[in-house]
Amino acid sequence: MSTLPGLLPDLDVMRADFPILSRTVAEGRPLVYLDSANTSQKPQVVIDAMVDHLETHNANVARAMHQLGAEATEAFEGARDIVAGFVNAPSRDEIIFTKNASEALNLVANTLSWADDRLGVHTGDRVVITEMEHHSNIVPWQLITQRNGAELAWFGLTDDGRLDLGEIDRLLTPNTKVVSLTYVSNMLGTINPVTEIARRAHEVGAVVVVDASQAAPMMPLDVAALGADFVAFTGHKTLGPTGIGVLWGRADLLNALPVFLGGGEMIETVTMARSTYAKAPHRFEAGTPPIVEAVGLGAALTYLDEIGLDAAHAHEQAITGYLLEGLSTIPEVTVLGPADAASRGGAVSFEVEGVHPHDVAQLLDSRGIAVRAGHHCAKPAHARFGVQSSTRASSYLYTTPAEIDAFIDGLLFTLSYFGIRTL
Amino acid sequence: MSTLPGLLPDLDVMRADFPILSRTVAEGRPLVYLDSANTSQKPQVVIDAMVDHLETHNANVARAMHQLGAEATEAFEGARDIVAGFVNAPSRDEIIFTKNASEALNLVANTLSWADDRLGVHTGDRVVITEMEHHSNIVPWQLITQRNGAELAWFGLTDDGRLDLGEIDRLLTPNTKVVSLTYVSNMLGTINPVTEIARRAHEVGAVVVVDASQAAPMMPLDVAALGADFVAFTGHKTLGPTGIGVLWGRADLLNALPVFLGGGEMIETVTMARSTYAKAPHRFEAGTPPIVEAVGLGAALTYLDEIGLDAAHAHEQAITGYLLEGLSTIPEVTVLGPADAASRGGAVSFEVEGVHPHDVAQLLDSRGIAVRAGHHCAKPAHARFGVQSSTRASSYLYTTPAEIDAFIDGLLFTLSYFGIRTL
Amino acid sequence: MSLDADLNAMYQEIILDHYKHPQNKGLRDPFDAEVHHVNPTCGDEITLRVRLADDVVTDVSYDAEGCSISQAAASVLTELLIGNSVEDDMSIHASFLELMQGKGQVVPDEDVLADGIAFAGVAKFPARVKCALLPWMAWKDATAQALGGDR
Amino acid sequence: MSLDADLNAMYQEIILDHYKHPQNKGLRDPFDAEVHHVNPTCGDEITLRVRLADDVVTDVSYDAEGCSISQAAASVLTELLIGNSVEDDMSIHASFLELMQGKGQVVPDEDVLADGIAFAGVAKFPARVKCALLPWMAWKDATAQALGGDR
Ligand SMILES: Cc1ncc(COP(=O)(O)O)c(C=O)c1O
Ligand SMILES: Cc1ncc(COP(=O)(O)O)c(C=O)c1O
Repeated sequence: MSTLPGLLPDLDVMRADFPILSRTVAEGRPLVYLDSANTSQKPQVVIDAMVDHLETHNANVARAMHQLGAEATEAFEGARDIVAGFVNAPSRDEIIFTKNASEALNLVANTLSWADDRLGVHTGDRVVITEMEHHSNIVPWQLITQRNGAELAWFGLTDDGRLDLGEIDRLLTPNTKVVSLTYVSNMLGTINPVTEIARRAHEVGAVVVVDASQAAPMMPLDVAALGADFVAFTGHKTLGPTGIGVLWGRADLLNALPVFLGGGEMIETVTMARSTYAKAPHRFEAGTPPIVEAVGLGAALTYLDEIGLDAAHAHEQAITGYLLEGLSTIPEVTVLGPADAASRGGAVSFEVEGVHPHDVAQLLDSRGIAVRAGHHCAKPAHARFGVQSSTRASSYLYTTPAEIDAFIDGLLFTLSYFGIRTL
Repeated sequence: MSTLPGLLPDLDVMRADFPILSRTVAEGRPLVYLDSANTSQKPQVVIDAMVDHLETHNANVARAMHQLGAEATEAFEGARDIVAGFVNAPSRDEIIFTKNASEALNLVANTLSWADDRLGVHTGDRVVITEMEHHSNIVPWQLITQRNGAELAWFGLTDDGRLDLGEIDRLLTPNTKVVSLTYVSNMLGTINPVTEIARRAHEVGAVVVVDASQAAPMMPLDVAALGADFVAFTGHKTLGPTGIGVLWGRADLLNALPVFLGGGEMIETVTMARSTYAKAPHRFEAGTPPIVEAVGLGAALTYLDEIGLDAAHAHEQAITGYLLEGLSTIPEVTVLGPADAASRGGAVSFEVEGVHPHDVAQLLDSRGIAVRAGHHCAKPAHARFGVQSSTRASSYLYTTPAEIDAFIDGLLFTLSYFGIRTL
Repeated sequence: MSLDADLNAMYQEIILDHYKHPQNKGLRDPFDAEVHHVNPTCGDEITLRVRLADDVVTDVSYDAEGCSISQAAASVLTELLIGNSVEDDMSIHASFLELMQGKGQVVPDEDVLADGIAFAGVAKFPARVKCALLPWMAWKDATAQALGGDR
Repeated sequence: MSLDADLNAMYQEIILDHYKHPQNKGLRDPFDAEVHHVNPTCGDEITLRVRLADDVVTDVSYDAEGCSISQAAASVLTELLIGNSVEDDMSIHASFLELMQGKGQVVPDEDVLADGIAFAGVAKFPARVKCALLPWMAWKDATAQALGGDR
């Protein structure tokens, strides 16, 4: 079964772009990497762009008047242009480089906690999140609401892993200052109706923050059309390196917010007694930014754009459909989250009756198959479904149907190893 | 003049480790890179370690049970061991990876601003810094003292660019909660008597924070002996990549502080209503950490250790001495900061009578010589000496006497170009 | 040794037996200290109680959720530690810790660790060492609390 | 073109002349708006005043600290802009902006920019474009404020 409708063409040729995919693990077995929702692998062009930068153009940016400095600045700010194009930002100045998606979300939460009454989250105000958030979109809001005496509320989930929108009127009240939610769940795979929720949130005057960490890698992301005020994602899941994340924010909001971290180039002028600050994006980029990481991310997003996000999404859906189909043939397996591939991303979490997720992952690893076991930084979503942890297989644009076959075989082997069934 | 006492042996062989140093700029002229206080160049081993990681071992850390995950975790946590060794930390758990030195300093400032009365900086408390700090060690303290109604005070500077310690009794009062200062000035070059100041600060019960961004690259750093409570430095100035910084902190203090950014692996457990947090270092590492950057930094510090920090320091002093000697032959040049190489680092800022620093830097750049012009993120220190900006030449362990000769020649050319003197 | 052999070394019969038939599971009264430990990476949890009398560990009981390794480790722990002096148990604890942190290089002493020697194979899998140690760290913590008199 | 030629193209005689003998320097009264702009990267600063009467720019005066390029740009600006209608000046401003952002590809119109054409060579040096634009951005801001009536 190697020609599913929707698969990317020339998959083998494209896979050759990813050096790690030709690696063997577990004593000579080919690597079957099904942990891309955790972090993606990197194509050669990304690695090469970083090497070329470090070997030939390395210098600090903005500050330097010399040729290397000009080259490094052009590479870094060029990457900002690429990111702006990738998310269809109205202005390149709305793209802020952070260290990862988590910092981007904390940046928004903290600056809102320090903002004036109009924007700020203070006593008696409410922040709304959802029960399917990654810890990185829960903990920052807990911290600021606890600190400022505000209230944290959340959308619950339906049994098939979708947001319970029946609660929307109860949740969105005039004192709701922020609605922050994930575009695509990293545990359940659910794609949320972000635009509709943003519209409703804006009716009550709330600021809308979207965690697009799982969406950006695999579907077209158009911040201008999305209707949100802030969108965060992370470099290492979009074929780029670690050490870089992206926050897009509406320019007027960014410049109305107080600053976050202080130092380096985020200033306009500094005296010992007081300072004034630059406008976005530099306003929020304290210290030396992730320069070589931006270069890598720029190359990664260019590569993704060449493949095409629509094509990547179709591939993801085809593979996920095939994966769900395979899992449905194993009665001991229960999938968490929506059952149809069309309304979900490529992360599929599941339980295996009688075998703990760690043990599933360990057995699969012994066959060269990399999956994740645990709570996937989504403890509340696990608690909602009465499980402490799960196994997660997550595909990406380089995943082949043959790898899914190997994974399903591995699960059957696992069941037999633990005596749950005989092969 | 190519054999100064103290120079590193086999300098040419060592320079071959740095690919960028064989680059030409300005139409075929060899690159003379004198902007290392801004960012250092990277040896091949650092680049290779990063490439090998990305091509062969890339995975997310801590969370992953599979072979790649184990390899990535070992590489990342192995880098923490290397850093702990590099700064002689009593425990590896005291090493926190941040995105840069600026984040490290902001981390300390913010968590102190949220801490309980004993540790925390609140109304009526005082924070002491110095007039020679980099903006990254000024702005964070301005932000938290303004927010919490605390007072910011600072050591002034003597005319030769040293801390005016005569003010120490006035500055260190029982309500002084924090003393934060730079080990080596990035503008004046001054090496500060950190241990002595830390001792005095501890007498009044203050927490001592040291910005070692300029010290770590070029002299032995022993946090156990230094007497400080927190020490920050940044990866890209110590031969490592951008996107990573280091905060060392005393374990008891780290674990007594509230958390900084929330999300990812900094938790112990999360429910929608509340969370509990991991111990240091993970407590302060929200989200996916700088994994490939840690690998690069580990390789960089290993390389530095092989050269030996004592040898690097001797080289720096020899080159700086030679540079100061060269500058002293040009009457139009006034050096800011201590005049003797022994009590300073490798950053030398100066004024050129009649030529603005931008123009100096531009002219030097046309000869392939990279220096920095501007305020070097130290506006207050410039203001102290009545100048708005300066030109800074900063050497490193790969700098040769011949490069200093080229730089001095370039300055003479600049003076003649602007008609200040004839060659 | 091949990877499948490594796998079988980790999932010894003894471990799978303890996993399927855990000993001393379920929280019991009376107790002197109770602790709750979590493996933050994977979410494995244990609540563990210790009862001491005259410096003898008279009971250890627990309730736990987790993988085969952490479950079996808890079960083996109770078999090994109940009924001995605190001092002896601390030294058994030390031996188990040494075994688990030995990266597969330490040869366990069956006289000291009994069924615990089955965990030798786990020591080769860094990600799983934490699983095996979860109940042991909880026991040490609870015992310290009980000795400290935090009743 | 060689780099030295590039250098000479940037440091035109005209620019060095204006640098050494700046026109209209020093703050003057009366004025309708005053602004203070800083180039955060390098610290160059300018305080600039604009006086308007019946939509004519009757005076521009300034006090500035900075490099040859930013100083000369301020001097040239005053020569170009004083005495024209606001509308004409806005279009001169647009031409100068276009020249500076043209990466050295835009051919300047001497009829519009007069001495300003000397800055064509600066456009090849991205780091210096900001220097040349500092006074021009300040002038635009001040004029907008004067027109907005923020006296
Ligand atoms: C003394 C000093 N402190 C702090 C910093 C900030 O380092 P980073 O920009 O990597 O955060 C620098 C360098 O720019 C510095 O020289
Ligand atoms: C939905 C979601 N949000 C946020 C994050 C955090 O990203 P990072 O760890 O790069 O900060 C992740 C990934 O771990 C994620 O899947």
